[in-house]
Amino acid sequence: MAEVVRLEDVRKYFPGVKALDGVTMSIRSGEVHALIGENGAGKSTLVKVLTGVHSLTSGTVYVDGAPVSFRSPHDSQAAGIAAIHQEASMFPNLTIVENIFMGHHLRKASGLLDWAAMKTRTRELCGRLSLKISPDTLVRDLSVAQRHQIEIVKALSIDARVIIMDEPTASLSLKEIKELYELVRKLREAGTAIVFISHKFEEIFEIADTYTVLRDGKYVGDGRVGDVTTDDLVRMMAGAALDRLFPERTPTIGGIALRVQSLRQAGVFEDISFELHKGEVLGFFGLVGAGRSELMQSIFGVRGRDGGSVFAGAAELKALRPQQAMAEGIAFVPEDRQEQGVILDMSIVENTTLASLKAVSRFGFPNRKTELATTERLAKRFSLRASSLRQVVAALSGGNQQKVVLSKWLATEPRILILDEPTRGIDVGTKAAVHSFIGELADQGYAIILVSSELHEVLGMSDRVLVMKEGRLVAEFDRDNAEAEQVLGAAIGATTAQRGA
Amino acid sequence: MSVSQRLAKTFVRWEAVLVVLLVGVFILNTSLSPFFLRRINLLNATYNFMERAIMALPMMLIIIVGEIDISVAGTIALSSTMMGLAMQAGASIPVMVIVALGTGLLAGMLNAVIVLKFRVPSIAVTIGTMSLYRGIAYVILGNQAITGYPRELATVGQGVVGNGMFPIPLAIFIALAAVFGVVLHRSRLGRCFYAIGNNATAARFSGLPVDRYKAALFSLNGLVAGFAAVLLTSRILSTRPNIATAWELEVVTLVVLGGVAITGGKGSIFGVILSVFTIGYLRFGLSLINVPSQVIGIITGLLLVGAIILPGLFEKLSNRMIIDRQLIPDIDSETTTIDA
Amino acid sequence: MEGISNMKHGGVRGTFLHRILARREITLLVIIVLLVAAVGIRAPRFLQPGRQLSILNDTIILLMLTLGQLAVILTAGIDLSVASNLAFTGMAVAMWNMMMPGVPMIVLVGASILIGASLGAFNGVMVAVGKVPPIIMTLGTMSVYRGMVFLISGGAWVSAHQMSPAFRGFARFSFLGLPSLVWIGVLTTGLVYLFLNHTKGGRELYAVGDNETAAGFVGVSANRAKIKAFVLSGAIAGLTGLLWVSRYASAQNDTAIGFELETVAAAVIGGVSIMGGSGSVPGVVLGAVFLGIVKNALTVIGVSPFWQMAIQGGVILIAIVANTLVDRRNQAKLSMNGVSA
Amino acid sequence: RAEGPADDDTLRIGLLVKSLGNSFFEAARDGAMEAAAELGDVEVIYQGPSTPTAEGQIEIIDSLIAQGVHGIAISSNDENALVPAAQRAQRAGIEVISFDSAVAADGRSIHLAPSDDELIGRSQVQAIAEMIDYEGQIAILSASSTATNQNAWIEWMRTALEEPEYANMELVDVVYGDDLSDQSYREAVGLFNSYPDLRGIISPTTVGVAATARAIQDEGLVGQVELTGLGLPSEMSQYVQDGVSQNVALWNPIDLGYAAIYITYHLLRGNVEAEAGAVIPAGRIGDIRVGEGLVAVLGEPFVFDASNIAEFADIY
Ligand SMILES: Nc1ncnc2c1ncn2[C@@H]1O[C@H](COP(=O)(O)OP(=O)(O)OP(=O)(O)O)[C@@H](O)[C@H]1O
Ligand SMILES: Nc1ncnc2c1ncn2[C@@H]1O[C@H](COP(=O)(O)OP(=O)(O)OP(=O)(O)O)[C@@H](O)[C@H]1O
Ligand SMILES: [Mg+2]
Ligand SMILES: [Mg+2]
Repeated sequence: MAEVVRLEDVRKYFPGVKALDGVTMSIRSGEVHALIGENGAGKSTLVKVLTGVHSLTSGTVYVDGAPVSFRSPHDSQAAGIAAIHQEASMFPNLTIVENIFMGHHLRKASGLLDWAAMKTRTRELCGRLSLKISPDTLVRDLSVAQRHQIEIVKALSIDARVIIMDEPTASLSLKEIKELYELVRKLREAGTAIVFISHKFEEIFEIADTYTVLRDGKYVGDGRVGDVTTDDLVRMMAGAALDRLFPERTPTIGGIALRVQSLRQAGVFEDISFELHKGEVLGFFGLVGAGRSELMQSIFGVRGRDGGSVFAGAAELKALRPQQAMAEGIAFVPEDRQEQGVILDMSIVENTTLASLKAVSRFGFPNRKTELATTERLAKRFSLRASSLRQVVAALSGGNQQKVVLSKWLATEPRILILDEPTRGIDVGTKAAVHSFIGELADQGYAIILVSSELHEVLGMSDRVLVMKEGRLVAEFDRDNAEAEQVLGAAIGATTAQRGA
Repeated sequence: MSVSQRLAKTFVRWEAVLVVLLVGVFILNTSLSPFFLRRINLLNATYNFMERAIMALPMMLIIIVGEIDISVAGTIALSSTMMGLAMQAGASIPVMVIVALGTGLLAGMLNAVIVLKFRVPSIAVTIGTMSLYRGIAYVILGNQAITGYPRELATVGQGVVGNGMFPIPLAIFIALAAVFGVVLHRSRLGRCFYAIGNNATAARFSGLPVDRYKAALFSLNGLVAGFAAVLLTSRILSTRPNIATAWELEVVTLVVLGGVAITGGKGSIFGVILSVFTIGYLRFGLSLINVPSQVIGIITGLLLVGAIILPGLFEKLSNRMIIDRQLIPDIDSETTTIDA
Repeated sequence: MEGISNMKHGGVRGTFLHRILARREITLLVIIVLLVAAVGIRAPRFLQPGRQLSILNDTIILLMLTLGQLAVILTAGIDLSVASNLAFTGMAVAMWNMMMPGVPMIVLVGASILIGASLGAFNGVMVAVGKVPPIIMTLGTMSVYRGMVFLISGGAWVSAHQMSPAFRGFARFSFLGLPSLVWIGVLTTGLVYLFLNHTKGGRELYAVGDNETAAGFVGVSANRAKIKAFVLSGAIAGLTGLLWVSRYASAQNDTAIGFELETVAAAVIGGVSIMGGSGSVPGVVLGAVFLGIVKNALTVIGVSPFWQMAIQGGVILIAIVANTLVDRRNQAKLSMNGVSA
Repeated sequence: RAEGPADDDTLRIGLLVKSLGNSFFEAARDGAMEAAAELGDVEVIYQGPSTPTAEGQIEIIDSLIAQGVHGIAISSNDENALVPAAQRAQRAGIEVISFDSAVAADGRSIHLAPSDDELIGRSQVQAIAEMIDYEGQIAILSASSTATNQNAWIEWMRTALEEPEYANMELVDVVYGDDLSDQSYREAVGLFNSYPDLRGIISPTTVGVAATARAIQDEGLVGQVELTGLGLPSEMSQYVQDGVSQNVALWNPIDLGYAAIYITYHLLRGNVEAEAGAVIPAGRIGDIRVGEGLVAVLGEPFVFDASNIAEFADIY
């Protein structure tokens, strides 16, 4: 198959960080090329270099064998390269048409914009993905999955020969992931080159043809996916082998830690009742948009509710009082890391102690030594990768940011942990660490709710699984009889209608 | 972080720039006017900008949590009016002060309620209440002025500490600045303010009572505006509805020149203190050599803009130096601001 | 009558009626009609076409400035220097006319746009390249430009008898029954509408204000968009400077002082999001007209002058809150995550 | 009270006006400079805030104290608010007088009024009455509602209107244009709207009278609504010649500044005492008599009409 893009000894240095430090890679048409590496290995940076967002420090990019230099995203678009970035890269207040054509609007002979043509083209492209949304819909009214689909339409709209997807499935549900795979395969058949970035190995083995592994910004190896095993890849990524993904444990279930009774928020979730026991890991599975996050936010008290009650032990938790939930030992790791989890411009230390400031303070004044000690302890536990604990969190890679959020909540010494997608976007090594850590905590008698859209994770970690669909609890499985097909079946149900309207 | 980077960072610290500016202002003024560097003049000049300086303290906190209050000057006018009404009704000085503080507090609380309950951007709300508060003062006073304040009231705004020559307003400012500084930089509360200003959602998800803190800060801002009204009234011993006209933008200028990010989450008390004295003494010095007020306006305006551009240039230069040392041929300017 | 991107709720949800009611512009229109009716009952003369025209005449300058303000706010900025720019440009062209009465008006029009645009460009370049936050930059130039008026005029005014008849008559010669001021306002509104909704450059202002990172990903230069917005705002301010001094036949040092916050208020009332990325020309027109009517109505129905400021403040507050509540209803689904503290 | 200046000192006198950038005060400054040149041993420091506020004037008074001027002549934005600062100046041995717009008696020695308040009020009413044949509705368009001198004149106008000869005239409204063109213009149009039968407007403020003239012209009401007021000839010349206003009155700001310097000078040199009945020689103007309350009056307002206004338009 023909080589479309080739990178040779590409380097990208930021002040104090060598994000890319000699990467060589070959991207061929009609191939799905997996780009893998730990958090902070430089994958997203590579995407930005290829799309002209960042300029190169040194090295050469070849397109069709000729060296090119991308001064701006326009150049790379002109060369037929499109990307779906890891960060939110849409315009929420603009319509679908605009999101697709921003940067390369269609114009009439007069120079004015040709809205009719753009709408027609949008409908046509959406048709190719069998999407039925009005082109005039504002993106802020779309679901997460729909937004991803629009991003792909956007890539199609410039007739891209290379489409780069930076963790496209991180916030998609299984059904949508399947649809995405279909689409990727279709594109591959049409001769498009796909670069696929993911931390999920099942995914890589299912969809990718070739791979390149990065470590610390350096090229480590490449080859055909068929020739390697998970263990090989993990060894290349981390420089060492990984024991296992899910910890072995023998749960001892204790008394009731959390009781939710007929909790409801109109149009979001209805009639939710369940109990959580000490020492238990309770998995929550469902499709994206099933309302799990909203439910957890309501339990924790950062979202209102229209009825029902929540008890932690004997105490009833009131709506919109997270302080009360925290006083009862509840910790909540939210799903949206950048929006809800970290304070990007504050240091690792300040982020880590934010939820437990009282504990590290005397007379209302935080003690810097205590803070540093607490942070150091937690950073070690999660093997946080940072040049200094005084570094701002914004300078960390996504996965390392997630570790900071976990540290923050662990510092509150909780008894009940609500984890909403705790391993989203983090690499295998860290994922395993998080898993074993969840296991440890449960064994110590903590009560844990694990919300995850990754079926393997839910099944591998949970003592009991609750399935939500369209805002309601629809099924419950014990560890012993939780089979993948049944759990998934319950989540999808007979109808697969979208919540909303 | 390398040593050179650390050095560069310290060097371009905003406060460092302001210290340079302040020293520059002193040198310039001293060379231009023989009257500038007299202790009595330096002290007396402060009477004229202490109300605004004091207002800059709570405004700093409001801006750090990502909000703004444009209604302060209107609040001062209203508080002074109420204070005058109290005086006319025969109230004693302490009662007058309480009335002024209470009026300011209520005005601040109304701002808080509208901003937080209806979730309207505070700049929009306080543009409205700016007219509302001053408008109420006009409704009450019409074309009348309130005069005849007791002479003793003058002590607060015009007096000196003990028998010396240290102005009472200046002493109050220093004391308040110390309190605000400790709260902002050393206390748990201050840490929370920074967190809220940087990312209010994440702060709320971390269990911080974001709305309660913001409400408290708007109320505090009103309360301090009430206090500034007491100082101003005591200084001029009369009240008209148009007092403190256009002070809102002057107070905001003090805060942002002090290095407080208008987008919230960044800034220090030292910066604000330095900016208060830089602007105050710059204006005083220039008026000593009788530069027309409009030209003083031009100079302070340029100072504001220059003080922001220069450190940015320094930073870019020093980053370039660091990169050069690492033998990197090219650096992308857009991405170097990650820790700015 | 408006561009595709402003079809806020043209999406999947809601009945037709619901969609109509949910439009901010409609809410504002209803408020305006109610206001006019209420004032009309109190003072029937207010409803005569002639009076409406004079209100329009009085609102045009605010409207034009707010359109410039819209462009800047769309990019998540703010321009507090518009009034000072207006005063400076007005003084500059008035002095030119005073010294060389023979220079044709068309040259002065061009000059006013050019001078205003340069002052705007200075703001824009410093904001874009110098990375000065817009509110600080324009807070600075607000006093700088205002001070420059004093510098060039030496503190003196240019008054009617020093202006050529063409200059004095420029803002009010009548064409098809409407004064030129109104025509220029309508033309400007149309051009800004065309720019914002039907050109690439205009749409990029929305993109940059909505999500600057994403704009970078698709090759939209945030810097260029910001400079464009400030230049537009400056050019309009310059043109209104000429119109202002011609209309009042007097160029003074404190021309339009304090007007900058009024333009922000009109924009916010018109539904422009102060956070950038959202706002429409029709909204701004209604916002400015609303403020204009309030100001005029108060003088017409004989409200005591001492009540005017308070009432204005109260009405601005009510309009802003009402506007937000309507929008809230639309966003109710997105609930607390988005709108929270 | 500290010692006065020595005989051989050059006297430094601050001329503190309401705001810089106002043609009226620019003219007063010219007069002050003229007086200084005549006297020889006087240096005039012309200062004012950029916007007309009392706070800005206080700041300048403090700077004048710090630089040790000998005298200050003030046209005040707020008669009471300036008193504490003016007293500080007096305690520092500085001679403080006010001109044009007074500082309250506690804060100055002599006040030089441009004219007599009563005289101004009455002559304005008389002027408009003649224009409208003593019959019909009239209104007043003032500057800011807090301006002391404006309010005094308006009170006298009300008093005058009680007289039998004005029985057929009705004062329907007093509005305020804040000395801003657009605001004054809008208020004028508001008056036309509210009072369709309005016959005349008195606008005793330079900005207001010019803006009102413009509004009358724009609305096509020339001849229907008459206008008089206190206006600068340079500002009003066009409108008087166009017939929008038959006449406006004003004193001469140049003389005002000129006399203010003379008065301060003689007080400083000890040539006269600040007391009622004192007579102060003021160069080309002649003698100025200090009256009750230490108020000296410059003279009668001068009336500008089509026959003479062009001639003054180039002067102030
Ligand atoms: N703009 C920037 N300025 C400075 N450093 C940066 C910048 N962007 C990325 N980095 C650093 O470059 C390195 C690579 O980051 P990158 O985002 O490419 O990692 P990644 O492989 O995509 O990780 P993840 O799997 O967590 O998304 C990290 O150490 C990161 O902190
Ligand atoms: N129909 C829809 N219209 C608009 N937004 C939607 C819709 N469905 C879901 N969303 C948004 O998508 C996001 C994910 O939905 P939600 O949090 O309810 O699902 P979840 O079950 O928690 O899934 P996950 O945790 O996997 O994201 C939420 O921010 C929600 O507001
Ligand atoms: Mg990444
Ligand atoms: Mg979720």
